[in-house]
Amino acid sequence: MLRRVPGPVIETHGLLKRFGRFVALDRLDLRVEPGAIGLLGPNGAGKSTLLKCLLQLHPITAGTAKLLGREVGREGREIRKRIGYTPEQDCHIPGMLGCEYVTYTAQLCGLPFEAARQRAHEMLDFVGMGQERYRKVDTYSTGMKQRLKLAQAIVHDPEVLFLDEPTNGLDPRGQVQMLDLVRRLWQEHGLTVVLSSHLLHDVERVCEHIILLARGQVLVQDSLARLKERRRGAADVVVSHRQSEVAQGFRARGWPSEVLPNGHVRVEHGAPDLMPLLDCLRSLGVAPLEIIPSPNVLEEMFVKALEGAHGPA
Amino acid sequence: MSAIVQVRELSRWYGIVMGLNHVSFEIGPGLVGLVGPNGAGKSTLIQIITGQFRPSSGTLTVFGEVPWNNPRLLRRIGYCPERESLPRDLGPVDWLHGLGRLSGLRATEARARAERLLEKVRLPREHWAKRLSQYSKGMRQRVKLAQALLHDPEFLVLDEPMNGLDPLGRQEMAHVLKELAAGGTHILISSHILAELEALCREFVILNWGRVLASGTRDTLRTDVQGWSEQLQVRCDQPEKLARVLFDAGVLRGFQLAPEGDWLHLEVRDPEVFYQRWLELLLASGVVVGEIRSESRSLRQIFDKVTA
Amino acid sequence: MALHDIRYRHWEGRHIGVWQRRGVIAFSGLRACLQNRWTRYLVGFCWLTALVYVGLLFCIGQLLVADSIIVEWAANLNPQLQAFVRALTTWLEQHPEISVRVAQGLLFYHYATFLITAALVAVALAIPHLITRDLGSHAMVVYASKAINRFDYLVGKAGVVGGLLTLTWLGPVLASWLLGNLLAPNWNFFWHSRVPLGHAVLFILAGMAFLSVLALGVSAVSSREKATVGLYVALWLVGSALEPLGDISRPWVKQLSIRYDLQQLARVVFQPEQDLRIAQEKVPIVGEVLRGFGRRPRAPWPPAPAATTWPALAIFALLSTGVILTRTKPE
Amino acid sequence: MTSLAAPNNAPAADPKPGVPGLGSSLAGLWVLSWRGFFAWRRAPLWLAALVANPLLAWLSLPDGESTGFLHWNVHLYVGLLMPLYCLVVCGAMIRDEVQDDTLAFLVTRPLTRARLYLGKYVCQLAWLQCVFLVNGLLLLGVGLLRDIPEAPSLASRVLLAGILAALVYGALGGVFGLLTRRYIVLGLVYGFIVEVGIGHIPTNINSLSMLRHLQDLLAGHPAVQTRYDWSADGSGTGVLIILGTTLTALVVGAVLFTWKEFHASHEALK
Repeated sequence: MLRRVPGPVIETHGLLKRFGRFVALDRLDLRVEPGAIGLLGPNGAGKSTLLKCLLQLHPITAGTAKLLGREVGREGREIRKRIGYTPEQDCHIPGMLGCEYVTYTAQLCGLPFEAARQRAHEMLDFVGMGQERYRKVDTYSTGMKQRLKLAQAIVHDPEVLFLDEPTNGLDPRGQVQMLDLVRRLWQEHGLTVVLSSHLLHDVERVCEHIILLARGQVLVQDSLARLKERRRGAADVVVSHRQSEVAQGFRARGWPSEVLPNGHVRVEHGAPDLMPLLDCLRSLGVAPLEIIPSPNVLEEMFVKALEGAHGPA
Repeated sequence: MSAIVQVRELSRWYGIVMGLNHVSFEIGPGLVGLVGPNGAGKSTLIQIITGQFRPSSGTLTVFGEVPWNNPRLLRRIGYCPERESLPRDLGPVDWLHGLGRLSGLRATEARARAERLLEKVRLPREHWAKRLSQYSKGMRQRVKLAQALLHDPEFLVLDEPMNGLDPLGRQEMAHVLKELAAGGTHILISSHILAELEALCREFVILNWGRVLASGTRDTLRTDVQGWSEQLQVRCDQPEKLARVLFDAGVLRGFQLAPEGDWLHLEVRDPEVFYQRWLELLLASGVVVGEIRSESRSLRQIFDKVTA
Repeated sequence: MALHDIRYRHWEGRHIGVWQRRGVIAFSGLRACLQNRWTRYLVGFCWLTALVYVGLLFCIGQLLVADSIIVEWAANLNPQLQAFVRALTTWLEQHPEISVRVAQGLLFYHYATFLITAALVAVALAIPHLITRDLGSHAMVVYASKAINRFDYLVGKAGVVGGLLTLTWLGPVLASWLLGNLLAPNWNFFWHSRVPLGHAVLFILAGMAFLSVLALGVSAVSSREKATVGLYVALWLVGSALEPLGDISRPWVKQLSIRYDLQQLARVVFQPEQDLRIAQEKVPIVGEVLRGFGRRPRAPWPPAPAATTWPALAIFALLSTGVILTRTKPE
Repeated sequence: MTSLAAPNNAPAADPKPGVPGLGSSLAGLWVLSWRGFFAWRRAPLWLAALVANPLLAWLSLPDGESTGFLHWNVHLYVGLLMPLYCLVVCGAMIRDEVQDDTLAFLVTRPLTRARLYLGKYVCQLAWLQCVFLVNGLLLLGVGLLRDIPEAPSLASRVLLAGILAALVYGALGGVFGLLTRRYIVLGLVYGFIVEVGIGHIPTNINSLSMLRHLQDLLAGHPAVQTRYDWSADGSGTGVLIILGTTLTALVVGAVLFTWKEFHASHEALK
């Protein structure tokens, strides 16, 4: 069932978007191959604007953008037949039943009624919605609404799926389930997924490629594996007590180390594996609860990349 | 210190729908986290605490008083709602000014405080002239926090305050909250992002299906949860070998080789003994370790166990 | 857990055309409208009135045959009346074209204008389901991310009003024409009534187009049902309050009332005064009767103010179009 | 408990605010409301409220035509536009906050719900009075421009009617707004049954119709009296009845608001 699209999914050249005097996207050049892509950036970096420009929800001020090899703005209906989108906010049509709503959106994408009905139920099964599908969407909880949004985005079998904060408002279990669904869409079924999120943990779980936007520009575009590679030789050590003592011990060995606000001890030991670190811990007489190598790659990248771009922070 | 919020046999129904069902517990001072799945009754609880709803039966008191229609008490409570709707036609300074007057500040004082708070929540000055309707999610959260702090409350109730903030914003927000807590303000936070709550709070209340399933600090929670055991995941080059060494040493209750390759799941017999010996055994075995994870201590694991 | 066993499937198939997608929007909106109890009552009421008019058409038809039940019934009442009716019938029989055309023309004029109120109520009930709710619930974004564009969306939504007005306005009129002429004594009634039918259809279609644009415009004003329905009701109320004022002050004030405009449109299309004139000239008895009945000098009516009706309708339509275009712009 | 009364290191320079006084709460509500009335977003609405009525009157009334002018004032302005506008403005005062989901910011402030409700009412009332004052003065101007001899003498009565109408219909609209989110429908039904129906039929209870008392007030003017053949007697009691009704409606509204909970999520979209 794996079907992968050849060629770049998104291609932009000098994509510019202005709202009045505010420049939301500043001459963006982007080339994205199929995959699971994480779109990161601080508030107001232009993530949502980029998605909306690609979907033609906003007109583009200047430059070109291509989706699946077709020019955005010319072949609207054709492009949108092949993409799915879950907006950030609630977007159901009040008064409709869950399954009715998904069927309706499928028909809007051009599926004939019989196929729409069938696929609507299949997708509701896929996102894990049970008998609730026969209830009115107004009565849904946040979790069900998020599932419904995903179902309506994939019901017409798109090739590219844009997800804007899909785990927002979900409880911990719901977050895991939602991310699992999204991950499977790419890994098992070949749908290119573009995930925009604030939760770096989410992105790390699902995505293989990272695009970091700030002030309307691309700061970083790389694969997650390569980003992790860069941070090899650093680790977070979790101990139940004596944190500062441990950090002291690391520093005595010549490794830069500090105690983080969350109680973890950050250390840069520089070795390819953890053995020197464990050795040091033994000599200190402390048993680690956890050792997380190349920790918070994304968070660090995020903070570092933005130090210049982000204002007073 | 005694409890801030005392709940006795509290129930809240919306017609036939259940919000909270016959719960009794206390919320202590300091930073307290409120967790639970969607629809667990967190919002109901918060809305009763802040005087927006009344209990159907039972009592809930804050500082010993009932919140509904009680200005004397509401003066001491600050509230930041979950939903991000704000008035559409106002700028942040005017809004905070107006709310400040409603909180009993004098005109000049209200304006000065509004500006000071906007700086405190790090809302960049260039956005002050904008109307609230043009604000992004992150900016909205900051303004909402500012309005909760207007009257310098002793007890702060925050419903999902981190929602929609970027990682930097989250750090800043956490910093502000810790500072407030250090200054003696009691804070109740509800959130879905357990890892963040864990880093922030000392005590937790776990709700599900309108009942309080557990409350206490992470350590007391862990001992309270039935069937909890210390578990470890180790990524290494020879998981079988490591498993054999540890099992032979008699420190394990069980282990499991993960299907995806180099991960080894360990279930510990007695944590105390295990942690005393485990580094020795590991280093002696000659297995090269890449990563050690122990999710069983995290709030998330406790949460999963409790709400399962 | 069960959900992990369910697999995603790709879909290969032919997509439906763009008109079908527009149809889907219209159909779904119409169904949403009809979920409202009051809308269903209104539709029911309109079709009941159609029965009344079928009855009237039947009576008129019976007047045109010599040995009809009406003549007999008149005989039972009063011999003099019978003589009168018989004379009338004989005359009408000789000029079926004029009599059928005039009678049905007046009848359909009356019926079509009578249903204007029903149509206006129907629009009020439909307004929340058009653009208002989509603006309020952000469903606009979903529409915009599907394989349709703004024009398709608007056509679909106009179809909702069109469908509802067909059920409350065009449908009953057409049905009464069909049934009434089936019950007529002669098949050539169908042919003779072609002009009134044409007028009725022309007027109602024009009215429907106008109301569709107006409804879409009002519905796009705000994202709150309360505001849009309120605006519509206010337009209606203030308009009807201004109507009597037009007699005292300047006549164009009347034109601010939508109902009045539609009535004038009907006058322009049907030209009922012409029908009446024909009746008076060609059928002496009818002229007498009319003069006898009409203590109010109804005929000749003042000419319909076409010169102000068209601009009034055009201004309303233009305003609505402006609102629609600005409010449904992507963001 | 006492140890919790004050955080131990509250900055000394910053005294704790107490429960707000009446003036402070009114001022706060006014700061929060007035920009809403004049928002650019709503420019069409408030422009229409301020000038549409006189403008239309000016355009449509021929010179020296006092019948039309009287009709406009008595039936259209006082009889329809005034009550309708009061209903819309005051019905929205709580309901809009509920629907925008911003009520929580207000009810969690340290003031009683009754005071909050009455304060909101006073703010809306101030706006209504502005609108009616402007409308009344502009209508007077229209009358003068169009050479209507009765215009100056009628203006004072129309202005007074505006003040009273804002009081009573505002209070009623507030109650309707608390009762249901379809308060406009409720208001129209009330209008047709009580104001138009009972008011125009000679029954025992036709003093329930506020419109009747307002038009009684206008009928004190001789031109109106001769034109419409209304009796002007008892306009003093009419004013008293209007004030009494206002007071009753305000008490009902305040009690209702103190007692009622609002669930924003249920009607955020409606």
